[in-house]
Amino acid sequence: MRDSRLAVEVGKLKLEHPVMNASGILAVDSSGVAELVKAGVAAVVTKSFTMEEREGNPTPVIIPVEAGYVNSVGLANPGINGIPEVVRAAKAYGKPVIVSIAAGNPEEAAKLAEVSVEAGADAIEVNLSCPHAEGRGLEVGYDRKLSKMIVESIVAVVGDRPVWVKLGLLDRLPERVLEFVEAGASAVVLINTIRAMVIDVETLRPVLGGIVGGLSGRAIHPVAVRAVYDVYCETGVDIVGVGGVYTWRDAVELIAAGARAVQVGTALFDKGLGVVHEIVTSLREYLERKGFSNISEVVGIACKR
Amino acid sequence: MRDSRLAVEVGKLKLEHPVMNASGILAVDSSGVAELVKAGVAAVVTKSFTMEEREGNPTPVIIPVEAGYVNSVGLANPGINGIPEVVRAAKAYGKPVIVSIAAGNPEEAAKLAEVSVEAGADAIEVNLSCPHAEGRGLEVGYDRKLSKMIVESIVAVVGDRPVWVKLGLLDRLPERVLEFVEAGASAVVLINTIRAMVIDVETLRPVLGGIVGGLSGRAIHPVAVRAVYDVYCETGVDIVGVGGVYTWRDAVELIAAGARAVQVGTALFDKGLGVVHEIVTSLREYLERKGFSNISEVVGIACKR
Amino acid sequence: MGTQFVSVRVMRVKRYGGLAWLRVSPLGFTADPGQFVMLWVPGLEAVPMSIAWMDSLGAEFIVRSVGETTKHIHELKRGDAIGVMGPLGRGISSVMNVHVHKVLLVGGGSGVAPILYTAGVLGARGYDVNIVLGFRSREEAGIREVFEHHGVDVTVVCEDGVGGPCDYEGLVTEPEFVKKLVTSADVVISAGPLPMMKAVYRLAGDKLIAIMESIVKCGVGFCGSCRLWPGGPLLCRDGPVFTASEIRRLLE
Amino acid sequence: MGTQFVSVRVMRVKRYGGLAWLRVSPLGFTADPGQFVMLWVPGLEAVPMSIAWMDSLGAEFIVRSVGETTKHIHELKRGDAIGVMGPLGRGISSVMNVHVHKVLLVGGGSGVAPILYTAGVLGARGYDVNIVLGFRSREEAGIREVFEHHGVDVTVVCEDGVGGPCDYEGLVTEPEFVKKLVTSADVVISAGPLPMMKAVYRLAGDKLIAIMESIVKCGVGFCGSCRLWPGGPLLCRDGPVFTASEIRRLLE
Ligand SMILES: Cc1cc2nc3c(=O)[nH]c(=O)nc-3n(C[C@H](O)[C@H](O)[C@H](O)COP(=O)(O)OP(=O)(O)OC[C@H]3O[C@@H](n4cnc5c(N)ncnc54)[C@H](O)[C@@H]3O)c2cc1C
Ligand SMILES: Cc1cc2nc3c(=O)[nH]c(=O)nc-3n(C[C@H](O)[C@H](O)[C@H](O)COP(=O)(O)OP(=O)(O)OC[C@H]3O[C@@H](n4cnc5c(N)ncnc54)[C@H](O)[C@@H]3O)c2cc1C
Ligand SMILES: Cc1cc2nc3c(=O)[nH]c(=O)nc-3n(C[C@H](O)[C@H](O)[C@H](O)COP(=O)(O)O)c2cc1C
Ligand SMILES: Cc1cc2nc3c(=O)[nH]c(=O)nc-3n(C[C@H](O)[C@H](O)[C@H](O)COP(=O)(O)O)c2cc1C
Ligand code: FES
Ligand code: FES
Repeated sequence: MRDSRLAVEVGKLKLEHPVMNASGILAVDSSGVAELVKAGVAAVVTKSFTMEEREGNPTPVIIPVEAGYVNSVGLANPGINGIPEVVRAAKAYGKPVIVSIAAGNPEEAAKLAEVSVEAGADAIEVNLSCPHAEGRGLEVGYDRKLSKMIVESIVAVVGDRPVWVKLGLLDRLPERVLEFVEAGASAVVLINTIRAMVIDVETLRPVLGGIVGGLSGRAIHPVAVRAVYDVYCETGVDIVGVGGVYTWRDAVELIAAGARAVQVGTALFDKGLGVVHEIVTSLREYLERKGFSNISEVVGIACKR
Repeated sequence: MRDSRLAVEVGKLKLEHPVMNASGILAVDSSGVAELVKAGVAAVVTKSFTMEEREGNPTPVIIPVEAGYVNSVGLANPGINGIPEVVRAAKAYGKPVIVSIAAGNPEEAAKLAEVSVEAGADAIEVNLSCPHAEGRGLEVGYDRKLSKMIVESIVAVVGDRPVWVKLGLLDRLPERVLEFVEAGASAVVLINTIRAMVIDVETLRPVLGGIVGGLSGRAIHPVAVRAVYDVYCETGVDIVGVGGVYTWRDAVELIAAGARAVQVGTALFDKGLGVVHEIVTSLREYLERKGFSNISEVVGIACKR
Repeated sequence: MGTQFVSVRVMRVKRYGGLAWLRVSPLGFTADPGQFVMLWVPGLEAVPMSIAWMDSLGAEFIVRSVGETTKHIHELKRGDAIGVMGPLGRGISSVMNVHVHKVLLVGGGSGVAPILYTAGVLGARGYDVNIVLGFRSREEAGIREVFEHHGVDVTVVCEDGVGGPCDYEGLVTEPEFVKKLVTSADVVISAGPLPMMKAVYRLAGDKLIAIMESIVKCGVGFCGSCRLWPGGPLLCRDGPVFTASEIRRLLE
Repeated sequence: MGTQFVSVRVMRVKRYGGLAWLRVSPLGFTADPGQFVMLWVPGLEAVPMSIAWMDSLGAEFIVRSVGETTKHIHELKRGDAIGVMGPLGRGISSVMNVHVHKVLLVGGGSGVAPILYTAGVLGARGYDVNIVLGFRSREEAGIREVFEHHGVDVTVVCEDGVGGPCDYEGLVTEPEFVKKLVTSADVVISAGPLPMMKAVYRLAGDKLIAIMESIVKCGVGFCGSCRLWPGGPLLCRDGPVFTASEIRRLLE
């Protein structure tokens, strides 16, 4: 898959091409990591890890809706002790690995980052935006001071490893992003799922075991594009675009809006893992057809038009 | 269409049934109002009026996307002088009329509200959430102080007419809602479109004439449901639910989440005006089948389950 | 299903005076004759355009240069990308009834666009179709070539005289044979400038089905900009195809 | 198209010992035999259930009561609402090839659920189908009634003896006629407890197509909970229908 046209650098990380998995899909154990590597991701992004093991919410944890899914996994993960296995699995394939972590305070965050880096993580993605993880998600992101402290505490322990901040929809997003960059983040990952829910009209109950969840998939793609656009055109920071990427077109839209790389979440299970190869191949063809010598020429191009 | 099962009171306004149009669809002149009345809305909600006439953005002003539309009308409206025509048109049919207004400061807001009330408005809906109206939309909503002052200034001039506040996705939404209630709002209208955009991958340009717009339609329905749920379960305030209502099921979901009434936007043009009658009729059948004697018994019922 | 936005490439452009014929790559949706699209010229606006032809290999438009966007359409080159949102509006099928066999199509100026596609589709469906086109100038009448390219026979009436592509001189409603065709037709479908439509209405009365134009902004029926008169129908939602009785007040 | 979540009503419930037969209103989607759904009991959890039958008027499940949610399913009444998310997983059609004519179906316990629907569909498609079911008790074997209701002939083997619905005594793989049927079949499709599947594998070898179970949480392939062994397939995505060669390490 190597092709210099596709090589990118985002948030201090060099990647052979711009397509990764989004956190939360498969990369929760070594088997999942192996599948993602085989599918051709440029880097493996792990499931978000918390200090303690979390069983997650009761089923159903995901519901199909119009053009997407609402999930409420509730950050199910094996806890901090599960990090080394996943990191090593990716490293065994020679893939860069980005460990996603979720924490409610700076101490936890630092500890999670430390363990990740020791295990060999190439970058930390701190999830400040899970819409269904009381105390470790969106609420943290809403708190300007706490969220900045969390990022600072991670930056302090990871040395020169890049720290990425994963955000959802926040008031005055570009301003908030600049605060995180000030705190030492080298990139932002936009966007997480959008807080959402489904109620059954016969029983008048919330359907998800976790009651409230997050909307992902094609439904949120235009929202992700503008989040990336707003932030990139105003700040120029490095961005990883996520949200409803199903085809190369979706990827190009995010890149033209300002993303240097993209992550694929819902499409990985909705269309299947083959979607990664399909997007990468089509991106290469697109760049050739359009006469771009490197994909970075497309980054943020829509800002100027 | 009268049926005591369907009669509701929301934000101090009594309505024969819970289905209105959403602001921005057709009710920009007397012809549009006539069509909505004929379609059977319980009340007419006008297009958002600003002080000055606004031509709006260049075309295209709307783009179909997966399960919805992204629009960037840019608050096109005839300005404050257009209010009386629209209000009188609705009053001529004996329909309650809710005038939607958008303003960048308290003085403009007060003036718009005054003119509306003089013309006979039954309620004011202040739009603090248009995602594509520089200085008169979302930015105002992000500003806690300014937005509260705007609501207060309206409350001060409208006497005992109800003032509704229309919001989009805001950080800590329930908290924000309580601030508006404190300022005198009798209901909140949730949600406006979600800021979004579409980029053409061939020309790498934003497609909408207004560049950034707002996502509406089925794609945002689960997001609207949880916004209503979060706010109602935490605060118990009166809520008008909006977002992707296409069928009676969508309406029931919003009501079970805590809405006392619903507004229909995109479906009015995507499915046609007949959708209002369809929803109202099916709601009545639903209440009968379920043995509810009034729809208010369903309001917020999902909070307890 | 439903309205889509697609990016297409220009395959051919040819000008005939103020009219340009544009062929683009396939739209990926089908349309009923009379339906239109919003044609987006990147960097400029999106303008309503009738579908002038459609087959599995592409779609066509016939565009009069009247202002900034349409002028730019005339300058498009093979390979340029444009956006198309559609299909929009109500096409002719909704107003045709089973008793119709003989159809007369009368197009004028850029109004020949929907007439071409209507002729193609009705012809393929086995209707007995006659077509008369009116143009201001012989130069514009050159667009006749496009009809012939699609195997659609037409009679052409030009305001500036006979010769070349022009079979008759005058206004399209003037020649005697046109009046006869109107008399023998079950319906007369017409598109063009309002004065022409009125003239057709005077001949055809309630046999007229008119394909109208107005100021379209949203194209989907919420903005009210295309309303034909206060209290009247929305062109983008209720038309652009109308029966004479639906728009009598504009024709009389 | 794709996976849906629908609300349905219970139309009938009937219990046969630890097994309950449940008929619900139509799901609004179709499914391939072997595919499953997540069956949501409001107030409790959603559990994976094979589609046991499906026609235009409803769908059916056969449910063993093993824990909180399935116990509650046994208590459902006509008119109760439940949620169904599906169709999920890979059904049998993907592993059937054109050389297959003679099919033997072997079901045990709640594994008779996918066997019923498979029998119905393959029968309708003209395959030569034989069905053998094994149960722990005569009480459970009463579910044979449901097969007969759908016109599906079965032979029943019970661990607790012959009589009533039970034709043979023993384990389902023990009777001589079963071994003969295995020998003459082109494929053997089996669903039930793992020890039973292993016994069938010992008889059928690579002719076996197994419909498996594991711990399903998301049902759509992202959580990893249903993986059959480290590095192995995901049941909800790659199964629940597997060829013997795909899961040999579990069968040996
Ligand atoms: C349903 C429909 C189908 C049409 N089909 C065709 C066609 O097949 N071929 C063709 O040449 N033209 C067609 N038109 C007319 C075409 O849309 C206008 O000529 C075009 O919008 C002008 O755009 P402009 O930017 O070049 O000119 P502008 O500078 O915008 O305006 C120039 C002139 O055109 C008129 N005009 C402007 N905008 C519109 C508009 N949105 N709708 C109608 N008139 C407008 C103005 O009143 C002005 O007189 C159609 C219009 C409609 C409503
Ligand atoms: C694809 C598939 C199809 C199935 N089809 C049927 C069927 O048609 N009929 C039927 O009776 N059963 C079927 N099952 C098994 C059924 O899902 C479980 O019995 C059920 O989930 C138990 O739920 P519970 O809450 O009642 O029990 P719990 O209290 O959750 O558990 C009781 C026992 O069941 C096991 N179990 C729990 N959860 C699951 C799970 N999600 N998947 C598998 N086993 C589990 C546990 O290990 C435990 O031993 C199927 C399972 C799968 C994976
Ligand atoms: C099932 C599921 C689980 C997820 N888990 C996580 C997670 O653990 N951490 C995280 O940061 N994001 C998580 N996400 C969010 C995704 O990484 C991604 O931001 C979002 O789904 C939007 O992308 P998509 O539309 O491509 O799925 C999850 C999403 C889904 C659908
Ligand atoms: C074309 C269009 C124009 C709109 N104009 C306004 C407006 O002027 N004022 C306002 O408060 N909301 C406006 N909205 C938002 C709607 O009122 C509504 O909140 C939103 O579209 C979600 O509802 P829906 O999914 O039913 O469309 C507009 C929406 C659309 C689609
Ligand atoms: S153009 Fe907006 S209603 Fe017709
Ligand atoms: S149950 Fe989640 S991957 Fe199979």
